[in-house]
Amino acid sequence: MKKRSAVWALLVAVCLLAAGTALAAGGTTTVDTTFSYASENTIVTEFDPAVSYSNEIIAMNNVYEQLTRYNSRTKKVMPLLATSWKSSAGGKKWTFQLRKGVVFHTGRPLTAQAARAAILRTKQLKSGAAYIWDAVKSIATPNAQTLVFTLKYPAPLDLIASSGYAAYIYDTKAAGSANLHVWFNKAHDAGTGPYVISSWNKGQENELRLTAFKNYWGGWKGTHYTDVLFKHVPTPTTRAQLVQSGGVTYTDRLSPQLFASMKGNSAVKTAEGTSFQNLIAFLNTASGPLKNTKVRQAVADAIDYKGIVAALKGSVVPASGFIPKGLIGYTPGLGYTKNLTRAKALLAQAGYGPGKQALSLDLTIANGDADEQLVATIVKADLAALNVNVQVQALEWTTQWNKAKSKDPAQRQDIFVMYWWPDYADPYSWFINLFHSANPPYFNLSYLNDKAVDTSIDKVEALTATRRSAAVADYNQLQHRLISQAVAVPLYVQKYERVFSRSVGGYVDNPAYPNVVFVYDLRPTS
Amino acid sequence: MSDLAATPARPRAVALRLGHDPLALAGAIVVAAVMIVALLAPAIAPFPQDAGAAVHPLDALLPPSHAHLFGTDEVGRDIFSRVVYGARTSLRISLEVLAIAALVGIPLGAIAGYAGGLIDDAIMRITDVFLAFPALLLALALAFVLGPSVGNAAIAISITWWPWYTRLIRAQASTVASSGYVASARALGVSHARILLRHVLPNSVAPALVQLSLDFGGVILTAAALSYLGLGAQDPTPEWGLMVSQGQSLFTTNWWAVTFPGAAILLTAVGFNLLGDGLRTILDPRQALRDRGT
Amino acid sequence: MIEARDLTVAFGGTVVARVPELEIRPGTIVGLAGESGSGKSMTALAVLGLTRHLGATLTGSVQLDGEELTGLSERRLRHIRGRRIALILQSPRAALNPTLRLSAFARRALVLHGVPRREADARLRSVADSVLLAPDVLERFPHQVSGGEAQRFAIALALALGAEYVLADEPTSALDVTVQAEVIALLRRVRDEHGVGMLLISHDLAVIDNLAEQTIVMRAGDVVESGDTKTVLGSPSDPYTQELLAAVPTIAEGP
Amino acid sequence: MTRFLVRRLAQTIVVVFGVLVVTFGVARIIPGDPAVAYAGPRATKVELARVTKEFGLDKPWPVQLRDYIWGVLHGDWGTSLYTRRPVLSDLGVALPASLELVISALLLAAAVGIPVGIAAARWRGRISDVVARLVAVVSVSMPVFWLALILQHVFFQKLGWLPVAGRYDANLDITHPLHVRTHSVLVDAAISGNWPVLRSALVHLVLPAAAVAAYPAGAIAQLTRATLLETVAEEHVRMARALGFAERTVFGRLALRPALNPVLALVALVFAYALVNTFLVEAIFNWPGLGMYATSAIQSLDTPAILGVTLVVALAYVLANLLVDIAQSIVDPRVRGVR
Repeated sequence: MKKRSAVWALLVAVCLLAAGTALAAGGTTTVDTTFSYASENTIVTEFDPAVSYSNEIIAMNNVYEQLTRYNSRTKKVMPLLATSWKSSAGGKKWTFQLRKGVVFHTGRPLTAQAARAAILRTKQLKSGAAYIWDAVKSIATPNAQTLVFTLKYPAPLDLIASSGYAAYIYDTKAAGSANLHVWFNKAHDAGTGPYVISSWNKGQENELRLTAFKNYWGGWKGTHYTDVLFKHVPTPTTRAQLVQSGGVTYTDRLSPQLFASMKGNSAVKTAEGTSFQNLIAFLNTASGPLKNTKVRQAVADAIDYKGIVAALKGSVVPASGFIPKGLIGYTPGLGYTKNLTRAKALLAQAGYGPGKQALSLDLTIANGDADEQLVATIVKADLAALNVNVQVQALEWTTQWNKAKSKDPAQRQDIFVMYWWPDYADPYSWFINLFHSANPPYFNLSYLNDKAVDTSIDKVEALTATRRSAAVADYNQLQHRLISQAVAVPLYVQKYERVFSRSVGGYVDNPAYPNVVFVYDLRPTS
Repeated sequence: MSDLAATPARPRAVALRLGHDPLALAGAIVVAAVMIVALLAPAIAPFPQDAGAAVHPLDALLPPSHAHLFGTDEVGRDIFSRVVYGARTSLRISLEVLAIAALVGIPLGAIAGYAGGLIDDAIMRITDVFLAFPALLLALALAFVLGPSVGNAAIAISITWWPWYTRLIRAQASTVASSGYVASARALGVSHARILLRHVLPNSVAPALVQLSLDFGGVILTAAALSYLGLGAQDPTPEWGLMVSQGQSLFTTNWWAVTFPGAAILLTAVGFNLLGDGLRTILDPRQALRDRGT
Repeated sequence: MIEARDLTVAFGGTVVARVPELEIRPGTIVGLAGESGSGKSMTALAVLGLTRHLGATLTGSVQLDGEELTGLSERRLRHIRGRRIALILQSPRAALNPTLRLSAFARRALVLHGVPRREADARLRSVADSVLLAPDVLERFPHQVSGGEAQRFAIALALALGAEYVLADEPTSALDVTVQAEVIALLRRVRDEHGVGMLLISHDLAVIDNLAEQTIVMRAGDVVESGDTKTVLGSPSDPYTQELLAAVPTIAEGP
Repeated sequence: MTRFLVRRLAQTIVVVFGVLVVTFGVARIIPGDPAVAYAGPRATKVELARVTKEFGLDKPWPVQLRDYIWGVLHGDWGTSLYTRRPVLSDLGVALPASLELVISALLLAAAVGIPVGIAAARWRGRISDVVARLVAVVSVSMPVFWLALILQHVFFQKLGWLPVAGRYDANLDITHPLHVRTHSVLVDAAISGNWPVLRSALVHLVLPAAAVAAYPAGAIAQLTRATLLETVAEEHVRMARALGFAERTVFGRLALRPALNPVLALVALVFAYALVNTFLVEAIFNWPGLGMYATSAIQSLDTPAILGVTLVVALAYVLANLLVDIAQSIVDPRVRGVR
């Protein structure tokens, strides 16, 4: 070969040489104190702890803390920023004692006045999960360590205060005179948690990095992870290979097949568990062909629920009603089953079905979620058999949500598929958010406007604190009504399937905080 | 400059000479096989309904077996049947795209080459503009406007494909236009249109025929790429690119969901490219000259 | 002396050139006449062993001063090509590498045949002067020089390499008349002053008559007549040669 | 030379103007009121009116076209609905990553394609020619996304030689933080002499570059073989052989240089094709280039971002064409008159 191409060959050789040496260098592993979390979605859409209501929960719960924390295993509320609390006056007055020696990341000490200011600001902003504080009439701070809540109606405030959303305690004076919301969204934080935000670059693979907060009240004795890195890795196979090769410490949901293949792999540990997260298809009761109840019921009867659960290969369990097992109000035997003959009859009455007028529905799912794509494929096939053509559109979450909330009903989808999980371990969140009427729509994406349902929802939370059995009866009756009207269709309850590096010690999955890993509680081993 | 435009050789002679080049012969065989599979899809596919809307979730992801030659996909559909019907989708897209591209591109090229001057320049600049737009980005816009589908993907590809033919034909047409017999025809007062139709086009079309055969592979690859990105075929249409995209997350655990559709794309594209190369050496004497090295 | 015996060049089965006997002595010019496609060029390439590159098969013997060339290895043959036997082609500018300046191309050829770099430039310039080539012409690219200049450069290069024999394949056919005369004069000087033996291939009998002492006439690959130019062109015995002569509008008088 | 450059530049400007007009046209036909898309569905009437005026959406379209082109030339490519940042600054981050991938892919393709092309031409008709032609045809016919998955599966999953994805090792961010200047990791690491990051970046580049390089390598090999055979049949090669030059030199310097001219032209065509191929490869290797930016823009119906990507890819193609024309006149003096 000639001199020129010899030069080219040399160039390629250099590349390969670099490959070799890099691998050798990568070999030596000291105890890696960075916990890297590979997430399917982008991490942060909102930094303001009062408003945050999306995927950033997995980071926020390592930066901010609540008054209390719910332990899903023991089903009890544990102390966190509050060391003790008691309720009086029939559950309408709650007194919390704050932990001493706690400092915000801004340096200011945690006082009752600061906590009160945080909760009131969250309540006033009225977005995200702020509704959880609706029961609160007023908050008093007799001294720097004591918070006294007066409620409009009895409510389980200790449980509410443990919520994964809108219950963070933060320093409202963090931005001084500047606008706090804008200050937060410049990737700043004012929490009390074990980690501080150290860098954020949107759209990059290594999107968010947290680093240890030196004077965290829990202290840093023993071995802890000093850094937390959140990576956006959309492709499931890439995430699986990263966790297997030690490229990342932890990955969120993989496809059922990938998870099954990981179980036998010695390089990783796996953990499975039930969750409070279910996949629901909301049928548009306000506009479009599904406005007709018969058509909705036909759609609900046409779906092959058993087939969906089978195709997801053990990563999900069949749903029964809207409340997952493990929460009060769970009603066994309330699930749909495929009933083709009834579906055909109902469609015929509405003038659709095989041999009659074709029906076209559009169904939206979140892009990049393999399970939702699979469900859409099966639903589309099931309905195609009934001369119903389902147009599937996979969109970015915020776009899918904005489309559903658009002012012009014609723009809204017929079937909206999304996951739901409670803000705190209580069924109330499904009903107040998903089925209570609200204008303009927020999460009530069946656009249901049913007075009886609304009044029943309004009184059930208070009942939970006072007469629990009455609350359970209400939830039961509510679910029967919603299912018979085919307002929405619960498809399945997800099982959490965790895969993480063998070097992670002390991992406990807490379904009350979906996909959240409390990194401080873990012990890195070599 | 002697007139190098090849008069299209008789088909029998072409087939004869194809036989001599082993690679071209292999290409012809593969292409014939793909066409037969596409034509006789209903007969060949064991589960024709799996190419449509049928799903069998209980049989999801079975490995290749006697019953399912290529195994089943994540909703239990027989992959072999879908790959067979996929041949139909791919050939249909290629025919659609190349027909549009040839019908628009060739006449424009002939006019540009024949007219020369300002018209030529204008047409060529427009061609350059369209060449600057990759098919993918136009498919993106179309997917917005009309929603992603096989048809819209075909339109997007043809919008960015016709310029190649304009460029190809223009070069050929300008040589034909400058040759003696065109000048004499014009001297006899023959109208521009007749000259274009009777003289310029027939003598410029040969390279386009060669390019058409080569482009079949190219269009199939581009269409598969668009479907892979979700801008082309939508479920349940059996399209190879879409099948690779759907099976992608299963690659490490269930290899067959991705391997067979991808192999089908590769095999078909190789077939058309080999056949195209073979045709080129026969229809384009200059290339033949090059190959013989005299 | 170059001696070829029973030389045949064939592509696959078909023979394109068969020369029973060819002798080129130093200081003499052998003319090789015939219509295009009569195998004239193939004969020249056969002498240099270049038919192999075209995929042709060569039989018969070619001797240079008694040394058999057909059996030589490619490496040994390359020492002879250019250094002892040079080739001049029909379209002079096309025969020069388009991406190299004339001087650069010449320098590579001279260095290839062992001429030290410093001496190569000097030797080329002196020979260039002898063929009336201005130094600045040497610094140009082939497409920037005239046909005549390119042909003169080719001849200069042959001389610079010290070639004893030159195989000229239609050296003047692509040139217009005035330049043709210059090149013919130059070829005569190369024969007379440098004692170079030459094979002059042309379909133009006037050029052959002008320069060549001996002449061979070929038709469709076969030699139909050979001998002194005066007898072959003066009173041809073979009917084909007579036809050729009749076709030439004017016959230049002999030297 | 300058006359040729001026004419070529004029043509480029006309084409760029054409590209701008077409992009603007495409923007107009995309449904959905940009103001609503930007202001958000819950925006009040007043808010919508303000955004409409600010975006100038109420003016007649020729005026809007003029403003659009004026804006583009002054760096105002609109604001992305998804990242809420100016599209141009987003592209400033995404384009270097894609360019880094495309250019290294093209270099790899040339380093492999040209020698294969030479070998095929040199031993024409023999086994190595048939094999080379077959390998070239397979690489040209390879669906790049499928190849990427296979490369990742073989070289990472099975052999573990190369990293699975990303641009460089994440924990280097702590030990050897990279000073970002151009958003091209290779360039930034080289400038700041950050060898560990450079080495890791090179290693992470191998698989994605190989996937993108498949098509160009095959195309370059095929064309090199064809043009080389054509050049070798010309008179000047017969003369070179008659002067005693060895085949090695003939197929190298003497014939290759003139044969490279069409290969250079091919590089421009293949550049655009390769740039689009990175769209298919980036998601698989988690490479934050134009592809990832475009895919997220598609899913969030982010029109300004889509137009930004369309424009930058089109301009990159036009620029590549111009650069190739200039390179051609340097490589081959016959092309446009000598320097």
